[in-house]
Amino acid sequence: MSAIQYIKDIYGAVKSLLIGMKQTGYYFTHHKEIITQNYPEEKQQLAERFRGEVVMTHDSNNEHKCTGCTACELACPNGTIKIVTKFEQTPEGKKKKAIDKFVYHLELCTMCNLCVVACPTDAIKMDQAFEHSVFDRSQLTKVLNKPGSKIMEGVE
Amino acid sequence: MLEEVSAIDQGDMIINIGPQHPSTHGVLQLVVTLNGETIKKVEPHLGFIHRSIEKMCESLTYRQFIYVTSRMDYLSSHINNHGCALCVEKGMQIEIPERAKVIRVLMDELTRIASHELWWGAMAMDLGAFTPFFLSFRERETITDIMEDTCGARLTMNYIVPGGVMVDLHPDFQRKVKAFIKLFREKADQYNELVTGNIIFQSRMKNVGVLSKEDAISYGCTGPTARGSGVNCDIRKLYPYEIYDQLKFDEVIETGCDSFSRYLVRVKEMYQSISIIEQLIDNIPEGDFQAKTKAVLKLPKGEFYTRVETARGELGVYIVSEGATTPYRIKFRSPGFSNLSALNHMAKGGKIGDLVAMMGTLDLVIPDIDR
Amino acid sequence: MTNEELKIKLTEVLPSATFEEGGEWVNLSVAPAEWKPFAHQLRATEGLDFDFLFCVTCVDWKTHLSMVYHLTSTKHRHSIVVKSKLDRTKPEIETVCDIWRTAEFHEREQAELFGVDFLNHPDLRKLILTDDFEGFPLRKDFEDPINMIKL
Amino acid sequence: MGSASMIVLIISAIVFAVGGILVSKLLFKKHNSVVKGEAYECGVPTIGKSWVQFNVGYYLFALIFLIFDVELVFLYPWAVVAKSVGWLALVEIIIFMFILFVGFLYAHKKGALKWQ
Amino acid sequence: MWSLGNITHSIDAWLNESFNPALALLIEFVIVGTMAIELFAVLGLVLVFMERKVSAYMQIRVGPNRVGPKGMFQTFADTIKLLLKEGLTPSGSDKFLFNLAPVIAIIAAMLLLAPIAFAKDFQMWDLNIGVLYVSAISSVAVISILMAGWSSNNKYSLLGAMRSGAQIVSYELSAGLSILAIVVLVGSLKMTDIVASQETGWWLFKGHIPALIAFATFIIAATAETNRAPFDLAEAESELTAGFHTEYSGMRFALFFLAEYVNIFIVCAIGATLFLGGWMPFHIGQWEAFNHVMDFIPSSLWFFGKTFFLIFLIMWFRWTFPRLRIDQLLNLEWKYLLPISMFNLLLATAIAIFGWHF
Repeated sequence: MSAIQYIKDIYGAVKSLLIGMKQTGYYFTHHKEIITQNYPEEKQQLAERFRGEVVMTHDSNNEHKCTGCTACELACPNGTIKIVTKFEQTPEGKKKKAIDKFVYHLELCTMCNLCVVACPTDAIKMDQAFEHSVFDRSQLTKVLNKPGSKIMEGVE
Repeated sequence: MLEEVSAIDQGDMIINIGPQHPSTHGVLQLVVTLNGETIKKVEPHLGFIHRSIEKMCESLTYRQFIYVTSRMDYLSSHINNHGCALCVEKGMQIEIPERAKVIRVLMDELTRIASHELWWGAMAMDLGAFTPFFLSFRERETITDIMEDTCGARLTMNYIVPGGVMVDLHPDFQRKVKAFIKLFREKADQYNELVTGNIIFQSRMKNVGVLSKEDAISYGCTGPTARGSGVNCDIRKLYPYEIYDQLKFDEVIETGCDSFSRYLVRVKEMYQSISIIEQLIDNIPEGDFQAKTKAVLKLPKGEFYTRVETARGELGVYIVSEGATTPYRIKFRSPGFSNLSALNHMAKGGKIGDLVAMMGTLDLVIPDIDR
Repeated sequence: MTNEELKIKLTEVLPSATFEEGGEWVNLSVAPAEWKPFAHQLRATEGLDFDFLFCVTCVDWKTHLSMVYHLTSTKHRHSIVVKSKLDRTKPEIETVCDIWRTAEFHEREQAELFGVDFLNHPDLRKLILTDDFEGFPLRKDFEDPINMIKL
Repeated sequence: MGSASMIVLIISAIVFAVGGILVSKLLFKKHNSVVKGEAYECGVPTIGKSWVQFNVGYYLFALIFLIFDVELVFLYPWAVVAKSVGWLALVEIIIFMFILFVGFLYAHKKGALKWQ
Repeated sequence: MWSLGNITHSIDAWLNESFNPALALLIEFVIVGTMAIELFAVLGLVLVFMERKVSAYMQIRVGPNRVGPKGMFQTFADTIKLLLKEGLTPSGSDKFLFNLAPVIAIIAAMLLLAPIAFAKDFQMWDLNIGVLYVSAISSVAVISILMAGWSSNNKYSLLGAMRSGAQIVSYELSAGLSILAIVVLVGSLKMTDIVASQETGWWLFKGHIPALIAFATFIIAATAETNRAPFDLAEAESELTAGFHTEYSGMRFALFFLAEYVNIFIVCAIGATLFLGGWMPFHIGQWEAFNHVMDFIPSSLWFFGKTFFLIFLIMWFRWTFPRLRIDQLLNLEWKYLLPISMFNLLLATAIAIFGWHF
């Protein structure tokens, strides 16, 4: 190793290190580059398509669109959805199948959206809620149809 | 076990790197035989998170099994899904619309950049520099935001369905991607100053983990790992799928065969991906985003193999179908598994610090290896 | 090289090979006993040069097991699929990990998931499963004692 | 305050360190278990002994250090008087350093400073 | 003018008036001891907080901001957490050495406080071989690391300790040589003399090139001797999980942690004393007015300001650079730093003898 090469090596090394320090020094002095969000105070606006959990839409008359066809149950890869059906008396006296309980296991759900795609009546959709942590796992098993809700008129 | 005892008698030290170790990025166990600081042997022990995805897929329908594959190589989950969907489409002979093809490729490349960004930060952290990790996450975050807008999820998007994509692009997509390209071009050069040019980084990576071209082929390495050894193995070039044959991009090949060339391949690949995105972003054709498919997919009897280029290398999807709604046997040829097998060969004679650098440049994602 | 030319060439190398129709690649079956010398020739023969073993799979056909090797040549860019039927009760086949080193890991994986015995494999310990694991999980008759899906 | 400060500092260091450990001992309740006592090795049992014969690489450096450190100790008194002695001190040290540097180059050529 | 020196003198005088000399001395000892412990505690709290904030701003984060205003009390909360943690002793370890190691680390750090001039006339022990004392005591620290690594019965710890041993003994040479360059210029090992010699200007400015080179080598060697990144091989967390203190938990870990930070403070304080004039205000030659304004700032502020500047520099290194490999680390010392600092010493001697400095 010649002496000139030796000095050149040192010069190059020091230069590359100083360039690196310039970068971190830039960020140290430019506080507006900070990207931290203080989570509970500053909540990020979630995307409208964000998939947080499955919900069933109810209108103001407490009516939903679910016919209990179990398309979503079949589409689900994890066995997240269990539909319990019952027979209801229609005004004409006919017996009609309707849902009793739409059981949704949030703890098994991977938010893959396949159930929403499979639903023929758009009864369920994905909601943006993401703060799902609870102390007891059983609270993650939800019944999506609200108590006393009925199927909407005209949905087959 | 006997072998290990005899090694100890020779004054060697056997040390476990993993399963709970900061540099294995997951639960990988490496049993390392050391002589002083010099590595004599590295023996990977896998399976800490083996979920037998192949067995699981045997009981899922062709629509359902795609989402499971997001959990394999979770950093390029979209590309995994892509490979699976391609295999199903090949079997069903579904022709997918142009728009869906372009969207898929765009998302593939965004995923690749996101994956490489994370690798870049993690790699720097393996070598002891913390700051690049946070910096790289900023760009990655921008990409995941774009993903979230369109796909509804940030990491395991499950955006691809057989026949196209699940939903159409978000109206903001083009604007945001363009903003990202601008940000990326600006910041990536800074990062090269901070990391690539740094003398310590270079000396840590140069002539470390040398894997010759022949060895790379013999060990079945693919992706940037093999391309760093001068093997041209980019599936996008060799066996183009979707619209890759119409795009202008270079297959990045470095012939240094060491960690630094693997590093350079990944860094340069990010620029190539950006150029692919630039070519496509203004030319997304109008039309359907999904082909009409039957409600229940049934692959004909036979065997189907497709491969895609994930961020880590070649992902092969091999479906054996018996004509039912579920695959009879499915095999994922994951890139990480083969790449890992070369680790012992590379690590011999290096130091512990080198091992960390090597694992960093192999870009191991443990669920991808374990499946 | 087109598939037809490849077939002719392969028949020269191994006359007893049987070809399967369909698929994008040449599909051929060999007997397990013939596999090892055939593999050597695949790797070494001029014009074939299969140097890249990219996938090693085993399929459980309930009556028998079948090993599937996907090979390609980085020089000529042609690929073949080699299959070999194994006896289900005593599946044995020679290892090829001295020809393609990637086979070492892939064979270990298939060995523990399907119970295939790769003869002369240098290190056929369990790679993924625990050392005391019983059974071969990817076989069709394997019943998992803990099944998460059937809650 | 003189050399007594050493004693004061040693005592206060011991008070600080031992006191800290004792205070923390009072504050937690000890739970004994075998697993807690195991050496940490990424969550798997240790293979072999940890107290092993170690590679000589580290010790070579310690030896060379010894030689140079003695030299360094010689330099301290010289450094104090160098200015008052004048140019003779410079000549002396050049000779001293030259001999040392030759030794250093010899060690370097022999590969003693190379991590094997 | 308000100064720490006057306060100590008046306390001393008052004590001697009120009590008999022996008791007064004892009370002084107690005061000094308590102050040393307090300095330790405060330094630990401040430096850890500073490190967190510096790293946060360099990494586009805000850092701790929950406990207290702007997260000021975060380290305080952490200390309480560490106090409440159970200190485990691995069953296979050498228990005596294992418990002794953190105490030694603290003693070594504490002893180094003695010759440091914190302000004008504010120094515990102005011994005439101050610099030599510092070099001597600072090598004790490596013993505690070796002890901790060896006694833990853990392979990571052992590797970390061995690395640290090789590293610290190597870097002590160039640290010593760079200090010697200043000693030659001053002609004394006494801290007060060194500070006094810089009244007309700091050695960094008036010592020409040799002082600059010596300063650079000193900073590098100081970073290495305190086991800081990029030389933190003894605790390289991506290789050895936590290196020599892998097995330490609770208060024993806290003591190591504290000793590390206090050591940083001390080497920076020594660096500030040698190269930046210690508590001496910034003076420029004949500018009387300017010098007078500078004199108005208390000497303790000057000292702490310079020290914290050097600490910031060392932190800046840590959050920018990756870690070196062990052989590269030793290469750097034996191939570059040692020959350079030897040559530099000759240069400094020539400058000192022929009086070429300002």
